[in-house]
Amino acid sequence: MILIHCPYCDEKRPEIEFANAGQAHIARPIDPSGESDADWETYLFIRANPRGRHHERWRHVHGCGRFFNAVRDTVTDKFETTYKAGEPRR
Amino acid sequence: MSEALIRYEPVPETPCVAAGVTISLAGPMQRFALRARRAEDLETVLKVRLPRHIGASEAGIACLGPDEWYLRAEAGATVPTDSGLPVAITDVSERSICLVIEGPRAAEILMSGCPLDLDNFAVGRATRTIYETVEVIIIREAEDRFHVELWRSFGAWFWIAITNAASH
Amino acid sequence: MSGFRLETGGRVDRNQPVQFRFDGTSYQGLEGDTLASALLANGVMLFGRSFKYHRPRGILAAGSEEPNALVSVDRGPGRFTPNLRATGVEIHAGLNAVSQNRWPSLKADFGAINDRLGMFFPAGFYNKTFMWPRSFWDKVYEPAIRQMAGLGDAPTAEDPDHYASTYAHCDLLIVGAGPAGIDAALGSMDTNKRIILIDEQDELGGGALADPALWPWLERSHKALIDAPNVTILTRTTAFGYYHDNFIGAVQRLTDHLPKPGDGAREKLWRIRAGEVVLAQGAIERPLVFEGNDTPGVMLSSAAKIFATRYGVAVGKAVVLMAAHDSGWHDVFALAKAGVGIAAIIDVRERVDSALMQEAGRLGIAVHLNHSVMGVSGRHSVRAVQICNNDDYLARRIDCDAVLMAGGWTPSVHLWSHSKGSLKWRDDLGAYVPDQPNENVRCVGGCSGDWDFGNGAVIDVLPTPKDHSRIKAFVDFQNDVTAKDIKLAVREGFRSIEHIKRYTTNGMATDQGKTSNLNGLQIASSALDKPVPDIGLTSFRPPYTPQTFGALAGHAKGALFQPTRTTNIDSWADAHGAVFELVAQWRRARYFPKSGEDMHAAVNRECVAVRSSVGIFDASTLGKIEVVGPDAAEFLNRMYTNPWKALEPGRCRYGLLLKEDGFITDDGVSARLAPDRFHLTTTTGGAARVLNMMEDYLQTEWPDLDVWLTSTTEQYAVIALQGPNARKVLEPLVEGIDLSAEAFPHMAIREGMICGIPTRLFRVSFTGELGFEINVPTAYGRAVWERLMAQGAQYDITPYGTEAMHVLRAEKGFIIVGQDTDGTVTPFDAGLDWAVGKKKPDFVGKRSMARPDIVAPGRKQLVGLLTDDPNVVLEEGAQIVADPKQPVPMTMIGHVTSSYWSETLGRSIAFALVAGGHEMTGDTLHIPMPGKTHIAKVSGLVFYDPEGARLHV
Amino acid sequence: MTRFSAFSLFAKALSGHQDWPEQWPDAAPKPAYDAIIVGGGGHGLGAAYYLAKKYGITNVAVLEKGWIGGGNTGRNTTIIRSNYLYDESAHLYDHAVKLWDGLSQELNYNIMYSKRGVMMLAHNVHDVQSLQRHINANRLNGVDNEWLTPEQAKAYCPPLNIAPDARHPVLGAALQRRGGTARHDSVAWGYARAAAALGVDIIQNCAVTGIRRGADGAVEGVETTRGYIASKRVGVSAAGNTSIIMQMAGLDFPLESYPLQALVSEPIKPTFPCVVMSNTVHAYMSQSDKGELVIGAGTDQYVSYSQRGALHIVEHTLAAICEIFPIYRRMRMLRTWGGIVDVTPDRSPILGKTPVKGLYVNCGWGTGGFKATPGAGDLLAYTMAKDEPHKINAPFNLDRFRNGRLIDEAAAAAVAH
Repeated sequence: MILIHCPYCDEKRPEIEFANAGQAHIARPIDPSGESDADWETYLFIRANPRGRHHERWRHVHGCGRFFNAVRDTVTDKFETTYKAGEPRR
Repeated sequence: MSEALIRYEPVPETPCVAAGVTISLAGPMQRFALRARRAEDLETVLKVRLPRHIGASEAGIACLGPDEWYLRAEAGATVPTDSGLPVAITDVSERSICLVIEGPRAAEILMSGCPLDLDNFAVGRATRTIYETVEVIIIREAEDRFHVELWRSFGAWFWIAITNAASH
Repeated sequence: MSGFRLETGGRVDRNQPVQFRFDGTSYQGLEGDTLASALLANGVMLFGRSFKYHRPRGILAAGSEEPNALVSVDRGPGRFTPNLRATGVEIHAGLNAVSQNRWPSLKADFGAINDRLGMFFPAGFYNKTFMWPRSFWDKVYEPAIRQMAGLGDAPTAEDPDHYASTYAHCDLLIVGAGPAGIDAALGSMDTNKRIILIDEQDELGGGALADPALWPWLERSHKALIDAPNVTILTRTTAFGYYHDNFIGAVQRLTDHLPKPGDGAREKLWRIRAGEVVLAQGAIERPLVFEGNDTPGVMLSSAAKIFATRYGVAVGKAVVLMAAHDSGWHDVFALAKAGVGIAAIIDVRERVDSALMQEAGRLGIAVHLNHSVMGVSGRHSVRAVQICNNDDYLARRIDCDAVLMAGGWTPSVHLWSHSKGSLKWRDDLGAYVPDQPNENVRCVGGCSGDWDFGNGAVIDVLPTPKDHSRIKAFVDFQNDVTAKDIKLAVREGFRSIEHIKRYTTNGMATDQGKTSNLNGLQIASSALDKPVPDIGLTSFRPPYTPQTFGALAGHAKGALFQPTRTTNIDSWADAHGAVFELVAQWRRARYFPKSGEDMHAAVNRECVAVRSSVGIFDASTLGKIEVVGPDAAEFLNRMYTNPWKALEPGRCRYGLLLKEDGFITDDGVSARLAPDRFHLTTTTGGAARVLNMMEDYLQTEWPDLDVWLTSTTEQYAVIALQGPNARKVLEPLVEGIDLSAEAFPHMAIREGMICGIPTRLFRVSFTGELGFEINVPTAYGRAVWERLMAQGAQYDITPYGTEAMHVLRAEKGFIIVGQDTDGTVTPFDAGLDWAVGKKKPDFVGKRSMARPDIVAPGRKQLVGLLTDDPNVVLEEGAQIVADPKQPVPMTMIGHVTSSYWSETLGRSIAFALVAGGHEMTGDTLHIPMPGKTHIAKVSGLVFYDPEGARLHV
Repeated sequence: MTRFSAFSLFAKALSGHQDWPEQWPDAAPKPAYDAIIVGGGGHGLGAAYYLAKKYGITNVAVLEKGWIGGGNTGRNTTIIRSNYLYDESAHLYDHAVKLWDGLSQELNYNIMYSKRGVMMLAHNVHDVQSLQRHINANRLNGVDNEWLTPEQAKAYCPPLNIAPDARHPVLGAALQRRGGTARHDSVAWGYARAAAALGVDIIQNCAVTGIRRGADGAVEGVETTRGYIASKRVGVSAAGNTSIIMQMAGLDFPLESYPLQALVSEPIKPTFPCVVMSNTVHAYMSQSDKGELVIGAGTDQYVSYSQRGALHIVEHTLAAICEIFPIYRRMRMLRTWGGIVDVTPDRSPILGKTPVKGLYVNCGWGTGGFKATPGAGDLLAYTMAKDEPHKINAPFNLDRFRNGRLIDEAAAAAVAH
């Protein structure tokens, strides 16, 4: 059970308080109707799935309730950093 | 007429007494979920001071998140719910029950299913967390007394789980 | 010396005899004995039979690495446990142990024929045969293989014991309470650190327990640690797994060693989060590989020392040591001093430390350097060994009744490896030792490769004049893997150590290769002519030793397995004979049978009651979300398919929610209480999912909106009052709300009082009748329900369950998300075009509905289905075809999603998803079922009161 | 190739098994091949075998970064079944089941396909509806799958707890009698040996580091840790690593890789006669020929290549097992391990061509890849040989994520109201 630093609570809390919410920094297009089928597919389904440095979202669902971003190494499972939603990509 | 209506609770009203710990159901109380971008707006509406740090609780108000507070007051207490300010005040008085876990083994018993380090959980701290798979709000009222708030429908399960842990 | 129990010595209590049974024979041991030491003391050498060849086996080790001596222990009904290591079973009065994998008896085992035929069962033999004739595999070969395999028997009755679990936190966790672990604990004892000290044995000490000289120190240390308030000592506890971020799983055995199980937990799972971890797990001695090394009486030298010094038991009266390492010599010296007869010391090395030679001489022990054991006489016990000179193979015989193996040492790096710490190979030790840590952890003592056992030679197989391809020299004792099996694997092209392991099963037995991995590596290394590090190391994975399912499941048993959520009204339904169904986490009343009624009869009665008078239904499980803030309407407008901004306070609206992929995920009727306050409802199963989805969009896509979401599912008990007489029942109990049709129309909400408590009263209907949904504070749900029952008695008010609710809504053509939709259905497929805001530029899922396949013709669409035979109620899930005559595989054009008998209509009705269904009204379709193909015609969805006259009264 | 048989085993025994040849030669890469398969698991080795056997392309290399069968082939719970709901899935998996039958004889390698029957439990009214929809669809698709009452289910699998007061009572079950298990390592080795005998090079410890494309964008070959290898046909069958390899060709894929744990008990005498799966309780179990109870656990919630699962997953899995089979509470967990599973948005595989000419892919099998091994191998081989998908795998293309024609078995199971 990994420990995750919640940037809002500013402490490390156990994984079972959190829900992973997939890849980070995939913004919903402002005007979806203007998107091509290909662009829409990319938004919906295409994922980086890197071996190594990965930007992902978590929600401290059984805590402060906030979604936030994290950079984690998918090979070691170690977090590099976590930061609040809306902050620039790290 | 309301006094004629019986309340039905999901857990026994007689406390569970085990070695070093007593588990009992707290009486009815008023509960409000408070949400706002700026704490000041809520303070203006409620005329009370709000704790600013997540996990802090003062005068019955716990800060659970950056824009979320949890107010508990004695039964019958009311607060203004409508205001011109961008705040959300929602009555959740009957959403939860509160179990009082008291005694020298209180923290130990809670840690049977709660993954937090409650030895290092200061008096006055409050947080939403989890007991095995059930979400709870834990408030440390005193060195040897915790309040555990959980949604009613989970009450029966939680009662068996926590009293089991207490009896071992 | 009486039997094999030494006159003096050991930590057993000689004043506490203990009676126990093994294979039906009664024996006497002493308090403090393990089953292994007690049986050895009684001269028992034969403990079990090996996995594949059914060879007689004795004791190899004295600890949890034991591969041979597996027994079953029977503590009565439901308390039968197979595959326990005799070296770990503490004896107690009444202990009843039996040997395994033998028939009819341990001494005369029929399966031993496998040993004679061993030459036909090399590694991987099963891949090479049992293929012809083909039909024999299922019927003959496989059942036979399975019957031969397996060790002990399976339990056959439910385990009456229960198990506990807990989380624990500490600053310092020490695994292993041998000298190194104890020193680590003593060293930090006076800090303010919270320390947990774990050891798998019944008392602290580890290796020190076999060294009487250390006992006084051990006693002092033990007392100091017990007195320290910041130290928690967990004995009989195995740290079995090392997980992310210093999270360690450990199981504590609480009752197995007691004469009676008692009613406390049998085992307790400790889930420990540690600041720092110190691993002090020690090292395990390696066997030597030679023909006959599995004969009962051949064991690790360190084990013999433990039996003598800790348990006061001699493993033999004339003992031979076969050494490749100094440690064996020291063990034998200790044995000699304890009064065990030593026949000889044989060492594969040409020379050893002169001090060892002198001590051997002083004790009058014959020594044969540069010699090896080439054979062992005796089948059920050792009678003699043949040894030979390593150079000229000159052989001689030495009579003896036990052979000790000192093959060097293997650090126990299991947990270190779980934690993903790296390992480095040390040629001098012939072993892997910890290198770089991956967590805040360090290794001390034996498991770090740091010990004072002296030196040794690293060898794969002892020299022998015999043909290696003909002898059975064992590497993995339990799985019967021999040196020649490993060489065969290499010969057949298996070069990776993982391949060799899987092909030969070396290291895959219940001891997880604790005594076999390194010897296997050495043999493979020679066969491949590659240094060990080049052929890799099989990865260690939890658990360190096998742990019970019960302990890992913890307290999650029976009612505690998963919460069953119940409403405030559930207790009333229970008291009134409701039959329940489980929906998501909830239990809901499905129907309320009167005496003699089956479900069909009860549901018919309940439906008729609602249509003709009034019914009452517990709708509390519906999800509820309070949406509050200036941007509430804007937010809902973006989430739901239909428009929300124009909805007036006091009015309700049906909301349809899609996932971004355009498919229906939830629906519900919601009300606007005030310009900035909505009361949403969701499906029972969707409540949590919908709230999370809405929070996601709100927090990450539209953080600018001033609106907040609060779950109010459990704030309100919800009672649906449905039927022409609903208003009459309600009226006398309500204050402050005008219930008249004019003042309180369909799809409206009012706030007021009922029975003196506040209520949010919805006028809505999922039945097509005049209906109300009464929201009251949860704790009063049952009380209000009972008032309504009393008030409705004059109208024969009828409680109905989910089944009748399903029928009533189907008669009206209302869908149920999750039953009539399945995650691949769009609003158009479901005939809900009317609920999609045509003018809205965007809402969640809108763009996906424009994708090529979603706008293509021929999609499955929801339609009504009326069977030609009105008495036929189709099976839900039945498949639909256009042409019933076609051969299998048939082309299926749809399936039945909902199907009921409608008492009101006097016929069956059904919904179905049918390809192009919306254009097929009136068409005839076929539903092929076993034995009969049903015929039905496509219809609209609304079967009853299509103009909705009954609603607006 | 020495033919395996009781006779050859007997003959070799007399010579102390000294002269068994290598089951497959440890080949070194040649400069060029007619076809390259990336990934030496069951699927990839199967594809190489069928390319050589059915489609006459024998100048084939299988490139494995580690040791063959070391990925998910050797890390799964070996369940075989084909009772899927949608026509596309049913046809895909039943194609595999038909090939499983008789595979031991075809490969002259006993892969121990055991038709023990796969039973799926229904615990609530919604499960019952869902399983009956499966049974009806399977029947019309010619796939065997039958309904059992709780008593019939208990008769078929005596350890099953059918007490009506259980937290998740058993309301019935769907049984596919042709379903069962096979010996996972043997499948990889059997295909390797048979493919090598037909001329296929099996190259281990050879990791692909790049994909070289020509001016026209078509594949020309692959860069590897053992040098460049040319081929105009490259099939990628590298579960857990597909995204990384596809990115070498400039393709982003609709995949995410999650850790999946499984575990076995200590071996015991025969006690569990079939395979039982429960989606509601999240547990599935069978007993291996060796006597171990083989148990599938869940996936962790985050993307990871660490093959290191979490303890709470195992806790929940064993709690579920003890709930359905209470007699096993005293059994002991012997070994746990982790695999990496590629998961697509609709949890169905991608098997066919890619936008890059000459590059073919077989991925996204999630937790269900083993059962499809022979079928996936055969269909990947067909697609590579003909440069077009077989009609069975045609629906499992990449385009479906663009046009919305998803094949979503999990969604079809839906959620209760």
